[in-house]
Amino acid sequence: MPMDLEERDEFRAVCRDFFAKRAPVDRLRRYLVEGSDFDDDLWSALVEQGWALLAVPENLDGGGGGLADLVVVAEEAGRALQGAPLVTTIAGTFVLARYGVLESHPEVLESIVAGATVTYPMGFDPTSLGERTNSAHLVADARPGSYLLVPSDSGLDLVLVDAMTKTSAVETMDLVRSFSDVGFDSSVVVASIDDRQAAIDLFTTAVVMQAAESLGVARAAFDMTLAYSKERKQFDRTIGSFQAIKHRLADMYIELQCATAAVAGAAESIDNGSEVLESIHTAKSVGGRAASWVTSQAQQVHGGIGFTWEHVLHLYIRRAKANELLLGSPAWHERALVEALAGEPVS
Amino acid sequence: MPMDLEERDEFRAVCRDFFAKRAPVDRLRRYLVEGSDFDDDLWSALVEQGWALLAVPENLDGGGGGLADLVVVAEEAGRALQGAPLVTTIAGTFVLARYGVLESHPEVLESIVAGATVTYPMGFDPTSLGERTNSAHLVADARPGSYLLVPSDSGLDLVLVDAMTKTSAVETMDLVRSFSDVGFDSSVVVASIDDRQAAIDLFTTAVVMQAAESLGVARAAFDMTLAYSKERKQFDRTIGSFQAIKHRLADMYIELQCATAAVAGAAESIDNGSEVLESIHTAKSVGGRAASWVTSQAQQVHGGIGFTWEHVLHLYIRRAKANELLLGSPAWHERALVEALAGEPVS
Amino acid sequence: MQLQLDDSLVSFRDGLRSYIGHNRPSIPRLPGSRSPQPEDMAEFKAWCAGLFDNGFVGFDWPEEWGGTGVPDPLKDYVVDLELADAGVPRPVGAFNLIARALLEFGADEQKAFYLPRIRSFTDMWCQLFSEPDAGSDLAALRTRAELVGDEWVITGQKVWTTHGHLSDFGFLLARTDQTVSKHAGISAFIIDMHSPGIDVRPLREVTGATDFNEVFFDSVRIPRDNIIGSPGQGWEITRSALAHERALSLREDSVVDSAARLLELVQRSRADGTVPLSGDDVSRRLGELTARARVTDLLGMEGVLRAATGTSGPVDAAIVKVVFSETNLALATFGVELQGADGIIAGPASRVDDGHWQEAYLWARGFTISAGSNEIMRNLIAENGLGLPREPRPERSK
Amino acid sequence: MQLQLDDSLVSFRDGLRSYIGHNRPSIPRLPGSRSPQPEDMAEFKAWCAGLFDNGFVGFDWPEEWGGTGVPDPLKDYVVDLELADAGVPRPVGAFNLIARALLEFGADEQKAFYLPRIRSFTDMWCQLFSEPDAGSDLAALRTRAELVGDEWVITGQKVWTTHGHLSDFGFLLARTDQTVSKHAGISAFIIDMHSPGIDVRPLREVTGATDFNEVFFDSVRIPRDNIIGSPGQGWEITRSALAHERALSLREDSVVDSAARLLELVQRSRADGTVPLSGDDVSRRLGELTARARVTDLLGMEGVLRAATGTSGPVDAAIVKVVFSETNLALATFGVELQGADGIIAGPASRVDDGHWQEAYLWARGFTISAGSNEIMRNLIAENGLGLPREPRPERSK
Repeated sequence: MPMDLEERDEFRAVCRDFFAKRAPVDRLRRYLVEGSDFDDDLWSALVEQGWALLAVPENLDGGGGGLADLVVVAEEAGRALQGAPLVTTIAGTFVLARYGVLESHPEVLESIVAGATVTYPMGFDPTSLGERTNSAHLVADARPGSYLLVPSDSGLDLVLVDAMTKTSAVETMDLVRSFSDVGFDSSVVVASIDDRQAAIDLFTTAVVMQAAESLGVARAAFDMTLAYSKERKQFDRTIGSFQAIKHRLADMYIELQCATAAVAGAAESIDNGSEVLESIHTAKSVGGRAASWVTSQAQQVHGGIGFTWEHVLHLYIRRAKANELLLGSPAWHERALVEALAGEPVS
Repeated sequence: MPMDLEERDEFRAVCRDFFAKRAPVDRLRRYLVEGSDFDDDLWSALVEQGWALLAVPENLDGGGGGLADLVVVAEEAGRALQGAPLVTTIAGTFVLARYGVLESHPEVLESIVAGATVTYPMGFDPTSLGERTNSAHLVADARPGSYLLVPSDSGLDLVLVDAMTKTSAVETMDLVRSFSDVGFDSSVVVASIDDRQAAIDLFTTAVVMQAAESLGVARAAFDMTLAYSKERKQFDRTIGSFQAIKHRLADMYIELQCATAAVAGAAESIDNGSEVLESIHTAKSVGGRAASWVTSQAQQVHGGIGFTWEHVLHLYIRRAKANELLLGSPAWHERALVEALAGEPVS
Repeated sequence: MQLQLDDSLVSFRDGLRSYIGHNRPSIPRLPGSRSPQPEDMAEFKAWCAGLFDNGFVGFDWPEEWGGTGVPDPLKDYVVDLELADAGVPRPVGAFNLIARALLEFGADEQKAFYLPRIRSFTDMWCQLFSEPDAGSDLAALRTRAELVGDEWVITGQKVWTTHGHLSDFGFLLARTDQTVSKHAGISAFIIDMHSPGIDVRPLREVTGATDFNEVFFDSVRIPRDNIIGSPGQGWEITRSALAHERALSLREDSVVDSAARLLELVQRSRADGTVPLSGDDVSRRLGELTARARVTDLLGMEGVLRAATGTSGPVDAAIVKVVFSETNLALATFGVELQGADGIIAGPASRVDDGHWQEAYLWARGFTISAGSNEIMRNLIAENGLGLPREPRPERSK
Repeated sequence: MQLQLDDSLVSFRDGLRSYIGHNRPSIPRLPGSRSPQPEDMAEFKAWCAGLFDNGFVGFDWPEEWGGTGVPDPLKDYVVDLELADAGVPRPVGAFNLIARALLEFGADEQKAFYLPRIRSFTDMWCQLFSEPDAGSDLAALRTRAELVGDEWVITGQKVWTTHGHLSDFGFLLARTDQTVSKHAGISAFIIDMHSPGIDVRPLREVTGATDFNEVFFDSVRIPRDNIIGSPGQGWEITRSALAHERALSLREDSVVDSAARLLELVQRSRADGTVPLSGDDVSRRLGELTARARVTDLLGMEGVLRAATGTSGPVDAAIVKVVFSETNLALATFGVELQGADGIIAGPASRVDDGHWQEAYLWARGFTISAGSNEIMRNLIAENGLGLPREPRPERSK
């Protein structure tokens, strides 16, 4: 069901509206105080209304979305900095669908329809893949009942996180997403895709969805900053009337537009199967740097108020930086882009 | 005769005054039209008044300047973008003096006193030194009668450029300094210092003098730009009243102050013999980048007028970039700085 | 990174390809601001006229004047792309701008005389806007036009006039009223560039080449009817014509091509050791710049798509301009830097690309300054795009 | 990178070293904005008093008040350096600022009461300047002081008050006249922080730690004589006191130390493979940052030398502030980035430096914002240093 431009704009509006109602910033504040964990109520709503099933093929009663559509959801999820593992579940399901696992393993599909989440380790890149392993580092939002995709040089293993797995929490900069290291034995492996390309596909899909999420994070920080700069007065002028601030905001906006184009281009590349590596490396280089820079500048423009714990801005800064470092840093992707274009390592 | 702060300020004023009178910008324009070459009249005046002999020890009737004083001359020479090979002659003489060559070879000293220039190749760095060689690449202002210092792993050879040497001109970005490749045989080698440290000393001295020259180049471009921004009106305001331009100029000034501190620090380090490598790498990293950036920004602020051949600004841009690339790029010096601090290669 | 073309565009493109195949001129394609050689002008004009005749250019004009009346930014984009890929000249000069001005504001007699000449590319046109004291602030222009009897008498100076030395007609902005605020007193004219009193002098740029001109007007007389629209309407006419001007720059100095050229250079140097690379961070920096270049192209394509669907944002063009010009500068700078000390060697003696990167470095500042400096672009983005308060404008200060 | 010290300074330094050796307190040295633990306050105050007593601090005060009357920035610098190198606490709080204000503007009774208490470090002082609506624009402060009978009644709120929860006295700016332009209506006061109606609340920052306070004043009454100078003189007093404040920040968060720590981290990772470095451009980037850090120190030392010779420029301090804070941010950012994906791991679980770099990254923005945002600094440099036209100021707009 690839959408045309107009449909996609409508879809975006629906997404934004959903998160604005179900995952408002105040909810975020509450999670800050109570500690970071999974937003169960929100996840239930997302499952109920079909958001979690957007990447499930249409013939399996899912949304059948291409990545060009799915990145819209990821971006809006980032904008809301919502606390449910929607982005990983969509990306993971997308890859499972591509390799027919949802059809060959109906019990997996059934669980996902019933609300099981999908996740994967976020510290890997294609050069760090090794032999098939029984552990995963820096897994986002792993919880009993989650499906965990474990990439290796041999392909992908699908693991059910349950009482048989050993999950140890890892404290990170990102206060509104939980991370853990997971250990397991073969008894919990529910499916295996013996194809290295599946691991690469998980990586490219996850990178694009992450870049889209970061774009949303940066857009939210930008919107806050633009509004603040029109409101806040210093020296009897709104600070947005100072040319230094105007040009800063212009630069932030330019970076957002660049990231937008890069994310859309990468999603289309995956959908079309053309120049996939070149496009996702571009998306992470431009988008990863943009999100960190924009959120950091947002803090500078906010001044003291943006330096307080109570202001939500730092949650966006933290997410942008964490995403920048996970799934290959921009520097890693930049070298990989040159290698992909050259067809060989270049130094 | 190390000067104190006040003496050095006076010395700087004398230098600036000399170049303002003897090497004004109009002279530069003339050289542009007539083609780039050595400014003979100016050189005669520099020799006559003792500027060329500032690094000759006092006991040999020279100025006996330490580098902390000599960089002042280099900076002011850069500010005037004057056409005589003063910077190389001073740096070369400084190294010859350090190794006693002026005392052991009175005929060399005599020639220098009479107006012979000293020069060296500008494409080398300590990692590119090889076996003793009979050629030199990218030599600045080589001409019959010049002394050429040729560095190698074995030390320094002092070569007299004359009819026996083969000099071929190299066209470069730098329109007011001539470059050539020089080939020679052993008959023109007038002295040899068999000590690798002498080649290193030539490098460190040349880097600091170059950084000082670039600083002067950048200061001149900055001064032009500051004056222009106070004069030029657009939208019924002087462009210097726009905050974007004000902050740009502030940033340019900050970079100049950083480069100033770095150059002074490096010159003192050589004079004191402490942290020499660390200091010269710092000077080239900060100073090399600063000069290119400041001159390039100067052009942006000047707009169209600074993009014309007739405006002298591009001569400053060209010199800053050429200096940046010669004698080790900033990137090379940055890696070398880390290596010097670590005592081993670091990757 | 290619636009997906539908069937009708594919057929349009194939038609153009075939046309180029059968009619390829012998003259070279030149970068955006370079002028054809005088001896090539006849063939150049004939080639451009053929593109009009065969519906590849000017198809958007009203049917009455030889077009289809249907603008199509995707077709424009395809034309730009194909001409560039085939390495054949594209039509240059101010013909597009003046046609827009005449179609919207011209008198019937003006349309009847000039529009057919534009389609047959009988004349070369130049644009006479910028002045030494009116760069970013175009409305500060001082060239005067005074009505004396039945003629306008023009006195003043223009600068940065592309193709001025080859032009038959100019699209001139001049001040007809000194008493009103800056924008209000400006009028638009057509001026015969062969009129007595016009002195066109080549202007030398930082690279040493001459691509532009200064144009001096010493009491140049032109007929009263050569004004476009009414006196004082010049600003409105110009803004409208510029708004219709297609962003042609995209394929002219492709930053993706530059990045690819740099990669080739780096690979070659690995093979034959000719380039003293500046070190092991080359790959990362090249990757960052390549990503930036690819995004520049993506933004440009998105601009084309938005124009095609009528959803262009008010500052899309400004954003592309800033990103393109700054990426281009960064690429050229890196192209020089990665040659190490030999990066100072210029011209044919240069060991790499015949000194291309040294010249590109000096040239690149032109793009961040001209066609609205990037400072002006950032103001536009902040004010028109983001709704931030305006800088003081001349209207207010007079 | 060390200042060359003359004989008298060497002997001063040796005296201090010996003093520290014999009197080292058991409490820890803390970073600039961190407060001592309440249980450490007695020892902290005694240690600070000893530094006064022995002529290491406050030697520049007039002889009448216990000093030598001779300021010496080089001695100040030596003290900063030695206390830092020895890892012993330096005196913190607003004691220095209030002393300057009293020496220049205080009434005789105020001097007689407070100055000896400052030298004996009887009290901890805080500075009550910033407010939620008066950040960069301090003159916009709203806290009011009204004279009611023989008392000033203070109402309002301050923010970012360092050591507020430990302080005995505060140096307060409040508005005493609403009818005049912003700067003119401000007065300076000494306020007893134990007065009824003062509510000091810890403020949590982005890192999750609490280092500052909000201070609320609900009709707090202080004696009429607690005003410093005359009503409306507060701005002048503050500017003068701040101008005398020594730039203590230099050794507190040394960027050269940060760069060295990063180099160590990189070397360690090569040896044991614990740090997944982000790639082969690490060495170049680290070199660039190290060079920047070394220059920051050189600028700071130059500042000390210029202060010592009375040749300080009007914007020297602003330049050091910008260069320090931006180098510090760049180093902290790089410290996180070179850990790759594991750079997100925070706290003691972090494989590198116990999460130091993650916290440093979040904390670093504080320096580019506080003590005059870097935007304000750049305005200062452009206006006071380069003579460019001023931004519209509140004086003009009222």
